[in-house]
Amino acid sequence: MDPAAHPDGGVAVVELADAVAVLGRFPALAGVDLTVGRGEIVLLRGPNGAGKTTLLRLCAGLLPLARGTGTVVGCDLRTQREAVRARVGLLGHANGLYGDLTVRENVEFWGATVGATTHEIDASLERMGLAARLADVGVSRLSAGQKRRTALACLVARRAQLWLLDEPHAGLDAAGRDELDLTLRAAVAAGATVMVASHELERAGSLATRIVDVVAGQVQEPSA
Amino acid sequence: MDHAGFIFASYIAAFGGSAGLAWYAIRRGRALGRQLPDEDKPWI
Amino acid sequence: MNDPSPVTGTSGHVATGVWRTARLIAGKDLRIERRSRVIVNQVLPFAALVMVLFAFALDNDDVLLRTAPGLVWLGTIFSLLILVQRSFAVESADGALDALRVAGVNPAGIFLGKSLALAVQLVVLEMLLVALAMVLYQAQLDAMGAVLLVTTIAPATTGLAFVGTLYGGLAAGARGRETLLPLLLFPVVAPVLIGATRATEAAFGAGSAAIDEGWPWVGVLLVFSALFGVGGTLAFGPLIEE
Amino acid sequence: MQSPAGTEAGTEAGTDGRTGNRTTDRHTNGNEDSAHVATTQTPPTASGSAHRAAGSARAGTGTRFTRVLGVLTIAALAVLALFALVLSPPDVVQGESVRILYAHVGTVWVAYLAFIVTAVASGAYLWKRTSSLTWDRIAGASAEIGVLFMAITLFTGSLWGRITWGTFWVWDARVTTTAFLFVTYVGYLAVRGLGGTHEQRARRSAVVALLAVLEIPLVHFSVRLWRSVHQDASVAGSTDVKLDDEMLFTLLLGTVAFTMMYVWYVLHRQRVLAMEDALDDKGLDLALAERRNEGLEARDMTEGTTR
Repeated sequence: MDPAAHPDGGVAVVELADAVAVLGRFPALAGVDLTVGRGEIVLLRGPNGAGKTTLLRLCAGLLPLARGTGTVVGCDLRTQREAVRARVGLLGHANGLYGDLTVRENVEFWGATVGATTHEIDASLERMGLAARLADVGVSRLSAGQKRRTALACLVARRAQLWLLDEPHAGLDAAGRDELDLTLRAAVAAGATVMVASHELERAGSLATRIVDVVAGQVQEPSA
Repeated sequence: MDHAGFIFASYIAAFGGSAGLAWYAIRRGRALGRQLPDEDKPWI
Repeated sequence: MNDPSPVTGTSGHVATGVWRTARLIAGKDLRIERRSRVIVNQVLPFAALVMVLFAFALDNDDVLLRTAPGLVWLGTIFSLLILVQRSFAVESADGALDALRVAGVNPAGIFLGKSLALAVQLVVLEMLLVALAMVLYQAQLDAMGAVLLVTTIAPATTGLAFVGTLYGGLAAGARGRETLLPLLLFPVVAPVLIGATRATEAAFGAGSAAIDEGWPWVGVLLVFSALFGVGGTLAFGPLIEE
Repeated sequence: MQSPAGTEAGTEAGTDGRTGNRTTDRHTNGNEDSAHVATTQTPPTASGSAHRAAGSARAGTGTRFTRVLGVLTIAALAVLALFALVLSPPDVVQGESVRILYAHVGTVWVAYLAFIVTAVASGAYLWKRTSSLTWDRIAGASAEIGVLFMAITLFTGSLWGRITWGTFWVWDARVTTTAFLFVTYVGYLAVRGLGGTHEQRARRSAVVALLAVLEIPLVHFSVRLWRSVHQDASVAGSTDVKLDDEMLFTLLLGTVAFTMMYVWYVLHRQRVLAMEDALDDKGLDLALAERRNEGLEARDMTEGTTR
């Protein structure tokens, strides 16, 4: 039923030690130490350009590790970036959906990139509350919140074990934000791990199980 | 000289083009060189 | 860290092969077209209009008959530009190309899939243009000519699709892509324009060209198609990688 | 002296944003301006190097080698002009128009040489063991001068063709291929200007350069086949030049002189491109330091209010 659940609760999903990531020559991450366990919802808090997006992209396997060590979903960030990419889902400012296709077709497409079965597709639609009314509606006709949910359903169908969300609340109205929070809680209940970068501190803070400050390319846990 | 116009036009294009390119490279090099420390100029 | 792959478990990710990815992408592109009908409703009429405009500009039945093959392929190449732009507008509208990259989808598969979808659309377009040439310009086609024409269209189409996808992917997301794409694309497709036009001349019997004169050009088209098929499969990854 | 100035810059950035500072950085040209940049915009961490930047007297991209080469090139071009326009005799068949060829052959040789170098340097960049941005810059510098010389070649060639064949343009395979090469490398330079990180630019343009290598023989072959079908490919062959020693010397001199010019340009331009990249990086360093300052101050402030 649930592809993302694995009987290995004790293992860290993200483990970074002194991780440095460079954009051009610019050390956007200047030595990050971070451990995230399964089932956590970690809120990354910090000013613009502190490195939140870069941290998410590093964890998605999109950037090479310039120094330090790191494993994400059990795969080494230096040697197994392809494997990391296939196992995590990054949701940035764009949703990565095809407006001319229906919700179901989008989810089927992204699921098929990892060989998901029809059963899994149905399950992911179900989980995001898209199965009944919205499945056969064209994506271009959805509201912003519904599009976000569809994008998240694609992450489920892709069997993403780690969800990396960059400002997921941006552009959503109040109802859309509530929907998103429910969605994330459901995903975590089903075995996923979530890292969220957000400005909506109150909103995301109530959602998060842990808050981490990102300052000038480094990570600090706020003293309790 | 027959066709003197065409011949001179050819040499003006060839020499003028080369000189223009060289002038551009030197001028740009000086402008940038002033803004950078010598460590960034390994040829010095 | 001690256990290298603990999270994968039994439902480990199936590494989908190049061909499966290609079929998936091509199917997705064609389905989007079937839904949106942008090409049927806009590009095909554009191509037909170009053929009519050629007739206005040349204004002479003999000239039209003789130049019909060239006009067919010129119309194809102009339309190719629009098709390629459409093909990548679909991907970049909501960051799907980025998402494909993030999802670790095989770039060779993306390249082949998008080329395949483009080729299918091009074939439809070319058939329309040939039919129009026969109706509007009185081009003739006998049985042997038809065989030659089909043999020409196959490699010419795949060649155009490969080159179009390759440079379309490069220009996608760049500033000024509308002007950059023709600058990159048109010089490269010149051999296809020359080769396909000569072969089509032979097939139409235009300008007293014999059927035999067409076959060497099919060879040129095959070489072009093969080179850019292989080159594109190898180069597409580095081109779209960040 | 340095440190308070640096803090000031940091505070300014906190309110004003750093893009403004980077733009001023770009626009500075004069000496006093660069000194201004060094003192007011230097963050504490980079103060040492910037101090030297302000005091640097060695501007420009010349070395003793390129200066000697430059003087020799000018001399060679002057001698070329003397021989080509005055000393060498007119051709028996072509008459005076052969003089155009002394400039034409040298530039076309350099243009093709430049594109070969671009292709090889691009390959060297893409090959992991030799990968270095220097190769990318050599490829770019080489393509620039190649495009210019290709344009000169097409111009002089069409003038020569007008005199010899009575027409500015013939659809000869060589001529057509040259024209396509020209357009292709204009496209290559456009791809170099697309933006992104240095590595992005280098990889993209290197792939395009190698694809061009694939394209050119195909264009050449198909044009040749096309003209042979039409049976008039022999225009170029009908006007062979009978070279005496003096003419041969002038031709060689032209080739050597323009090749020297090519080497000189690529050496200089490659350094200019390196400085452009370095300046880009410098801008980023400044931005980073400012940003860190900004971050630290922001944290001090929040901690100050909460405690």
